[in-house]
Amino acid sequence: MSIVADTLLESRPDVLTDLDREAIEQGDVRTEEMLVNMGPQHPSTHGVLRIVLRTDGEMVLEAIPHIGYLHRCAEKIGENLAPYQYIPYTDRMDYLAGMNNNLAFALAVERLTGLEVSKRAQIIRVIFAELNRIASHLVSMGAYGLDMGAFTPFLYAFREREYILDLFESACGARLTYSYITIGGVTDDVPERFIDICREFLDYFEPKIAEYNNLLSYNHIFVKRTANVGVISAGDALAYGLTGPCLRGSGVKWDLRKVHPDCGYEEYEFDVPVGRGLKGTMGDCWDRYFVRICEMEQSVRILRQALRRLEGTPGEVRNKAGKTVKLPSDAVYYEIENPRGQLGFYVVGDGSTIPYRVKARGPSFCNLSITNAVVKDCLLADVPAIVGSIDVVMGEVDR
Amino acid sequence: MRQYFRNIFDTVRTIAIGMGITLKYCFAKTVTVQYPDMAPVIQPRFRGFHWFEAEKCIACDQCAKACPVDCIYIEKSGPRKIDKATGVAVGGALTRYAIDYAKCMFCALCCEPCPTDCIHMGNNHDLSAYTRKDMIVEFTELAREGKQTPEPIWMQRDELPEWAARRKAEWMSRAAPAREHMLKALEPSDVGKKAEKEAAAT
Amino acid sequence: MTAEAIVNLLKTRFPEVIRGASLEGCHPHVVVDASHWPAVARFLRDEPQLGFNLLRCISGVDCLEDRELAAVYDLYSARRGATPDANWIAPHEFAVTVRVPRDAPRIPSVADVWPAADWHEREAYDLLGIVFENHPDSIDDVDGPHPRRILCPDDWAGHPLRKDYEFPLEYHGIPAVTEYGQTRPQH
Amino acid sequence: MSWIENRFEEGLIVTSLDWAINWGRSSSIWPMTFGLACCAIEMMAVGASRFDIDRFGAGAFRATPRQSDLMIVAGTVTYKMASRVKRLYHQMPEPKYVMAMGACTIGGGPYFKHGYHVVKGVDLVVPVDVYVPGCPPRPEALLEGIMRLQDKIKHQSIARDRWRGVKEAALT
Repeated sequence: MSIVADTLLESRPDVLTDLDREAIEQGDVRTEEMLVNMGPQHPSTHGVLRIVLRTDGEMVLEAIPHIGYLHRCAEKIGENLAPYQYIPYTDRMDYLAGMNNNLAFALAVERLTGLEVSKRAQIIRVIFAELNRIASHLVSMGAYGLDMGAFTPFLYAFREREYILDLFESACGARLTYSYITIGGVTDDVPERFIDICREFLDYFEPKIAEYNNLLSYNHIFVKRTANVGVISAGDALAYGLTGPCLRGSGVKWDLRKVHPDCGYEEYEFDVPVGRGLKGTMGDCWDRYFVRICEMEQSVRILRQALRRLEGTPGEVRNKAGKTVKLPSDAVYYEIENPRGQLGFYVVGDGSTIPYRVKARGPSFCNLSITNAVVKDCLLADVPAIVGSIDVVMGEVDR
Repeated sequence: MRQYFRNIFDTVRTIAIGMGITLKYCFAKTVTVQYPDMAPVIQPRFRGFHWFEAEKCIACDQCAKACPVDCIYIEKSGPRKIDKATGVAVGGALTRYAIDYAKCMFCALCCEPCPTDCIHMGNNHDLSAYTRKDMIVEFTELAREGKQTPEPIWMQRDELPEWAARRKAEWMSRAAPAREHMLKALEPSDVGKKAEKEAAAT
Repeated sequence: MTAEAIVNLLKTRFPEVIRGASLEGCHPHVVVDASHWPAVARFLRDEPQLGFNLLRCISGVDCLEDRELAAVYDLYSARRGATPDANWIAPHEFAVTVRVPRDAPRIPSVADVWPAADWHEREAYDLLGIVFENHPDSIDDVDGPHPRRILCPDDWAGHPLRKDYEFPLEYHGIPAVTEYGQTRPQH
Repeated sequence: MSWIENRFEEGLIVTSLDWAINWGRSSSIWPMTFGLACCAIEMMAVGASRFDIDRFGAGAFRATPRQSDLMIVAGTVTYKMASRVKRLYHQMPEPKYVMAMGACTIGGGPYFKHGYHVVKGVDLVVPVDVYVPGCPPRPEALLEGIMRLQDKIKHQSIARDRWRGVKEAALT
């Protein structure tokens, strides 16, 4: 009896029919080991990820991710530019959540230099971070649908995302690479009527979440392909340094917005959704996917509170000292909760205006490192489901 | 056996729900922008290809220094300064002002430090071309033609969609009042030499 | 637990290993001797008082002036809340720095303590050339055993984030300068 | 088509055939899903509901190079990826076109100065037909790029060197 038959009988007895069982027991299934190269150009690897799969028939024995196809030297650039000039580069790390990346780097530098940020700027920061969280999760949902063979949700997700991008464009003038949140606040105050348009969008968007659930989340085919697949236990998730929806999908109620609130997140009321194993085991692909959907609902809640607060808080939005800050001879490591997990910046100053060292801790980088442990001993067809549910953005993995 | 039929039933039921939603949108308003016929939806703060006013530029290199990617090239034949009476820059000639769009990342950091407010992000969204050399826009050459922002090649055609023709006319009329001064900015002028002497004296 | 208390606990437990501590500033950390680092790491993770179970990041730093390379380990201890429905909390966070000489940068790997360290260590080797000994994904070549590169190609020369790194002029026949040879503006 | 080039006069038959073939080619450009970085998201947006690239007959994104005519290089090309880009290009059947989308692809973009691992322009690796600058270009700009390519294809001739005089002709 081959390894594949053994592992199949042990790990996935539910996929075998009686005929298969008979065939295995009689030794009919004979397979050989084979190396399969998935990527770097592959429709379901979300960019330029390459996974070398060692397979035995339909079973995956080992999956080694090869990364670095998008290594853009962001850390070297950080050592050569002033912090305010580096902000546009942080956009291009996790290009689905540019606002959050700006925020992480700005907060790290502000912490290091002790720069003050006005109350109004903080509220604007929260608004844009949460809007971008929604936009990012929408892409993640649409792309995950594509991976699973469902094209329609992708169109719906991008339609809603365009409304958010319009809001961003009206505030900062760019659709994808914003550099809006900068050292010492935000570059410009929100435009006129922004609050009304944003409210209109939220009223429009909130019922749509139920629609996505009906379209994709509860679709029986989708559930069958994702539930009970790629289960990550809470212990494994913590050991591998997973964060964000991947960690919360395993039932760990850990969210930096609650643990270490910044930008006044402690004043907002919201819940931390976690995976509960509704459709299968806790910590499977479906749980990780569904945590993102639930987070969109929570973001809408935060946005409503923040918009109300913004109306009653006039004032400056930018501390002009942000452009000329001198970084003291000290270091700081600062993390915030990004849509994909904890994005951290380690900034070392040496008394000049240019940092001595900038290191970015990409959440996708850490989340991806668990691939081999999860993909091992599962079926080849489940690999796109698992990689898709981790939701990597290669710009951030390779930086 | 029961599970088997249950699966079939669930699949059909959930797909029917999804199809119902899709059907609903058959009657909804479309969101597609018919782009080349209809104008693109561009917000007022949009950061497009630059809008550069040569007559006000004193070639102080502030924008080139602020640029994180060093894509702005400025050359001048002598020091320039703003003539307070007319609000126009005089002095040495502005011999080159070019932006390499093969490097530019549209971060708008060049617009902030400009002391004379002469460089802005324009509302042009496209500059697609057939060679890499076309990616370098010589704004001094454009000034010679009386333009302040680069025109994409399709806009140089005769027949244009209505919105594009209107936009082209708007650019032209916006640049028209400064056209004379723009040509002067490319030549050295006497007032500048006086200013130079004064600067040397102090 | 405050950073000071953690340092005191470490000092009583490992008196010879702690080479220094910095509690001032934004980034309190302790400097640990490289040879005993895995033992300290295991203690940090398993000691019930500390319980640093989440390795956030390993950042390599090239301290050119001191002729040293440093690896900075940032840690969180994530604990379950009081009730199953409560949010998890982080009672303490801390950082550990391991400094090694620049010409022989060898640090024992802690990938068996925190599996998350695996990729971070590979990255630190790739970009800064810190060799992590007994790394689970090592290869043995003319330079001796070292972790496999992760971001740059396997045949890349040098470690890009070192301060004295020289940029390549071409790679596999692709020139690193453009054909229209533009010069940068001189500031 | 090298066996046919420069063998025929440009008569009624050749020009009519040219017109028919170019019409067919230009109105069914099948791009390859070749997202490398940030620009790929705008490329996805072009394929989605708001901009709908299908209106130009270019909406059939193929996952394999064997079925595609157009490679939209959307994003930063690194040295590690360059050989793969080249291999994918060689796998595409003739006639094939390459569009460089975004500053990084055209000339290294923001990573020109300190990017030790970034190829300074994809035209050092594969020949490029249309350049679309922007960081990232708006979806409208990508649509313009597609139309530039259509213009270019419309001035191709099967009986001539493929690109002779095409640039000048496409401008008019």
